[in-house]
Amino acid sequence: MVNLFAMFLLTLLIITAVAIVRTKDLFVAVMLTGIFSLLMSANFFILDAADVALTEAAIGAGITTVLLLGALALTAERERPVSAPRWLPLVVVAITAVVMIYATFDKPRLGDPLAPVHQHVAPWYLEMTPVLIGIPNVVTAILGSFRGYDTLGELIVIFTACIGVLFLLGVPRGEGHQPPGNGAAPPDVALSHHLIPRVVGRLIFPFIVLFGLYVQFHGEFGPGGGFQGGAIIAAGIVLYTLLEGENSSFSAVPRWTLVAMAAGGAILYGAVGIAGMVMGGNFLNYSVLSNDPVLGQQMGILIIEAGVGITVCGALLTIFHVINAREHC
Amino acid sequence: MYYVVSVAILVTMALALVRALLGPSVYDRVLAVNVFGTKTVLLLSVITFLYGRPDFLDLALAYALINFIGVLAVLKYFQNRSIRRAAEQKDKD
Amino acid sequence: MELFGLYHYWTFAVLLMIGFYAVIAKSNLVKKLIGLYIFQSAVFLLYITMDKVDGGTAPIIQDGVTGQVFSNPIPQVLILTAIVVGISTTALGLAIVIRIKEAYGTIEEHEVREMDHRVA
Amino acid sequence: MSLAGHLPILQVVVPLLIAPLVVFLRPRGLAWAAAATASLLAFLIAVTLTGQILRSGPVTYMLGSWPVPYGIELHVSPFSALILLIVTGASTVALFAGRRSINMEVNNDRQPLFYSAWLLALSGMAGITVAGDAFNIFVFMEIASLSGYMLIAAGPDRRALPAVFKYLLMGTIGATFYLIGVGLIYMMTGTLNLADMEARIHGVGELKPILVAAGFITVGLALKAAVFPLHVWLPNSYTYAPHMVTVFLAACSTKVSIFVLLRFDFLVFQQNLVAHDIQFATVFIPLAILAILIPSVSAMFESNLKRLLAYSSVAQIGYIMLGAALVSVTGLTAGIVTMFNHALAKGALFLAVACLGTHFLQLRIENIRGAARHMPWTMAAFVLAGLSLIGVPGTAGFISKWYLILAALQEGSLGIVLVAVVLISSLMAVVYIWRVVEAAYFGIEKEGLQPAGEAPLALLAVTWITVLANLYFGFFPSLPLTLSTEAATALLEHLR
Amino acid sequence: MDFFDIISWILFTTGGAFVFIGGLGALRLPNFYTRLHAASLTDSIGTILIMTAIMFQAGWSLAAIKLITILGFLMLTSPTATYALANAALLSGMKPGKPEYDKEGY
Repeated sequence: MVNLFAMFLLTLLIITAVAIVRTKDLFVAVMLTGIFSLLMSANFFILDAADVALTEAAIGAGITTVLLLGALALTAERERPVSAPRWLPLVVVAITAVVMIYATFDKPRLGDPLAPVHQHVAPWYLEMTPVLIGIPNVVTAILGSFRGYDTLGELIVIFTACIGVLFLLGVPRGEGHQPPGNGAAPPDVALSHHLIPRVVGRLIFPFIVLFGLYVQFHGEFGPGGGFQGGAIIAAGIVLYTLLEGENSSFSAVPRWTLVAMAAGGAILYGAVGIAGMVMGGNFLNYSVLSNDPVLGQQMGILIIEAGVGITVCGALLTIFHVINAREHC
Repeated sequence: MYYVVSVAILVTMALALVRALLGPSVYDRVLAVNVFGTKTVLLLSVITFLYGRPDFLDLALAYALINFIGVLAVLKYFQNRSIRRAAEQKDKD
Repeated sequence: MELFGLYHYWTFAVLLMIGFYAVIAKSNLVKKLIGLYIFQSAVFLLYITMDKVDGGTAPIIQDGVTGQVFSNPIPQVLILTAIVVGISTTALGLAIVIRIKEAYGTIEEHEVREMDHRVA
Repeated sequence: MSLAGHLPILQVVVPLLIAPLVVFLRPRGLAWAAAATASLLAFLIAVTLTGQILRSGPVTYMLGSWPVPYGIELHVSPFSALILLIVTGASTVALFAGRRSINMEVNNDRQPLFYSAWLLALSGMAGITVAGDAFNIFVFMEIASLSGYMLIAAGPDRRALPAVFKYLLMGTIGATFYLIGVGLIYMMTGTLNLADMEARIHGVGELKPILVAAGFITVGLALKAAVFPLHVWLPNSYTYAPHMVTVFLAACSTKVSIFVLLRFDFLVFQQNLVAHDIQFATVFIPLAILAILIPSVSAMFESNLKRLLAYSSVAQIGYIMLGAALVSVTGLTAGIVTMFNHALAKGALFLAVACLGTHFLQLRIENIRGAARHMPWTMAAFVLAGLSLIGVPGTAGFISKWYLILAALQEGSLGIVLVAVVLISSLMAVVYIWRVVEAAYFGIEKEGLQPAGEAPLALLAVTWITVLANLYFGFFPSLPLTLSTEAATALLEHLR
Repeated sequence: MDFFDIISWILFTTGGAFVFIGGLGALRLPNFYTRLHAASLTDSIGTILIMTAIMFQAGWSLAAIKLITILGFLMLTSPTATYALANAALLSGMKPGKPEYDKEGY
């Protein structure tokens, strides 16, 4: 029965995707992207990927929508029609489609416990995580320790995006740009005169941050961890900024603090890795951090998850603020 | 019984999607997205129990939160847009 | 069950194509980025689809419950990473689009190209 | 474990962790100094690592001390050592040469971010090169690409922006294709470790997904490497990037992708897919021939100096693919040694162009007429590096062409055609280099465009060091040749 | 089937019905404000009913507390979102009950 649900959701997913591509109104496309992301994460959840579903919801449906809206405000809202027929893309797409469908023929059946994916490495992780690391969430164990190097890399990826956006948009506008309305850019009017959203927003803001911290530090036991926690806290601060305006948000958390967070989290992660090296193990070996290797692993994972959370939060907020501030400069 | 309510929610999601596709005004679409979001929260809550893993209710909470922030972001966008348009209008006059 | 499994893979293939088409055929730069987002999401679906085991549950071990079958955690770890990579690419792409709009006054690829030809 | 044992990871982590710190170094000299030091450190590590490998064979490193295939493994082979030398060398050379040039093109307050991105690009490429895990390659590929986009977007001309956007789209499609391929292989084998993957594909009965995976990975990486029909992002990106970024990226970014491509195709697919070597050859030999000839023609008619050299880079990638497509030890050696020598030649050429760029805003052939009179050292360097690109005996470029011709001649009648292609394209290279030289030495200066004098001393000195390296490796090619031959033998080991 | 199950059944069924009716209203009613009205009211009551039903199933546990939190959260945010939306539409000049405003571009 759940399978039928999943098929239904997948069908909705395809319809949404087609609609996104067909619509000429970019605002509509952004709204549909939000729906697309929610559908995608519901599907992930049905397929047993709780951590991924949480991340997709927080990052895909939340942050991406906010960023896209920020970009739309700075660019254009409608797509202009192109007259020339585009047969080449269709041919390329068709060839790729045929290749993909060809590949599906020999794929193992979905959910087959004997499929090679479930044979080689995966059982080892499921079996050894309680022994070697001693935390219930196997995803966090792999993410933090067994494949911790990937996670470090990915932290650096989002840090790169953060400094990239800062680099591109942190400068005064070039020549040839005419701000609307006689050079007077629209002032940053927050939603401050909307009384009801503001009261409600203020009421729930602390709970969002609290919930973010819970997700951050509960990651060893349930779905959650640094990415999700960081993204949720970032979303909470985005809410605050939307309600109270850029300035009061900056007086609470200045921009340089955000960049420092983005860099500091990555450095914290690397420092844990180097500590492992100094104390006689390899890079990112947490077992040597404490006399009891299992405790060392748990400590290591806790610290690096904190690093991940700090960087993700700082980087996402920097990106948001830079795009948002561009509108009002 | 979880199935009955899940089906109702799924059908509603489909209806909301149709509304999002039809529009016609942008507010209709935002409304549809909002309805879609709350229905996802409900669906997720139901499925956690269907799967017997109520510890995943955290996800539903996160969705509810994200949904709210999304709607406020859209609202802010509308507001700035109307300011922008007013300014453009003034330019033309 | 067989159909169900294939349906997931076909959805992946169809989404991939839709995204790919948007990236290469659309002229609007923001639309291209949204297409890229769909394109990447399709790949996430491929990975997550392969983690499912019959009768399995999410790979979070519950206290006191024995004999549970768990789905494969590795694709989930990989996709967690890939999602963050995806948002990073989107963010950087949006920043570039905003700069293009400021420098050229348009975000349509063919118009940008025409303006460049006129200069060169 | 002693420090020497940690070298593979230090190679990546040193620039990776210095990069976030550089963001906070406000006075601009400091950011540059930190970046240059980190880059130099990385180069020294690469040199030490190469020595270690030449003495005692490939080095591996387990991250987190987890056993393979459960943890992530780093694997440094002679092939990776060669690529590491190119990457870290190019970065160091460009940084030491380019302070003045970068000051001219990137404004002060953005420089810390710029140098941070530079180090990230460096560590991303180093990370790809030492990785022994398919997914890890993807992650570091994204680090290298994202920081690369940012570096190119730093170009002062607004046309850099559409160029980099195109690069971003094609690069992401390439990376995503790679990810699909890795996913399919993972689906059939259950592992991500490259060595383990190689062993386990043997046991896979149904090969359709593997075949499709091979296709996706090859196309994806070819996109990133700008192999001929997929090169459209490259010319404009290189043209409008800041000069020093062009030096850095032109020398190594595409080569890293080719490195991954060759590793996948030869180690993972070649011995497991039936007749894959023939498929590989039939696809790539014609492509390589087109890739050598068509961009060379484009270069002959191009008047923008940097785009001219960028087209020539695409043609050189054709040489590398041609060598690899012959699927023989000599062919692969030729391909791999071409990577090294082309990096030297093209690095020197772009450095010389950067010297010109300190005085000319528009680097077009008609603008630099008579430049040799005012900048004799720069133009002399350009000529020597150009000779290396053409492949004149006594320069590094000759070694690669010579090996390519040797490899082609082993192929019998087909070889004659290939030799002809190589010779024709070398003649084309003579033509496009000559156009520049002619304008610079014999052209009549345009009014108001005379340069004030030579380029900054640091830039000129480093340019000449690179040019002399071209000559040195032309006369004493043993280091790159040894590494290349070992790499080629290792890649083909399983096919015997 | 015990007592709680019966209550859950009843709540689930009515909740599901409300949710469905709300969806139908959001699709079929003639203009934006009526659609908003239909969707938001049924949204609230449907959420209350379904969440309570699940709570009866969960019993007194951590899950129940989480459910109460979610319910409280939705009760706060969902009407707020509705209000904000209606407000934005009104400010943009879309007058209730006039279908000619019901077109694209608003």
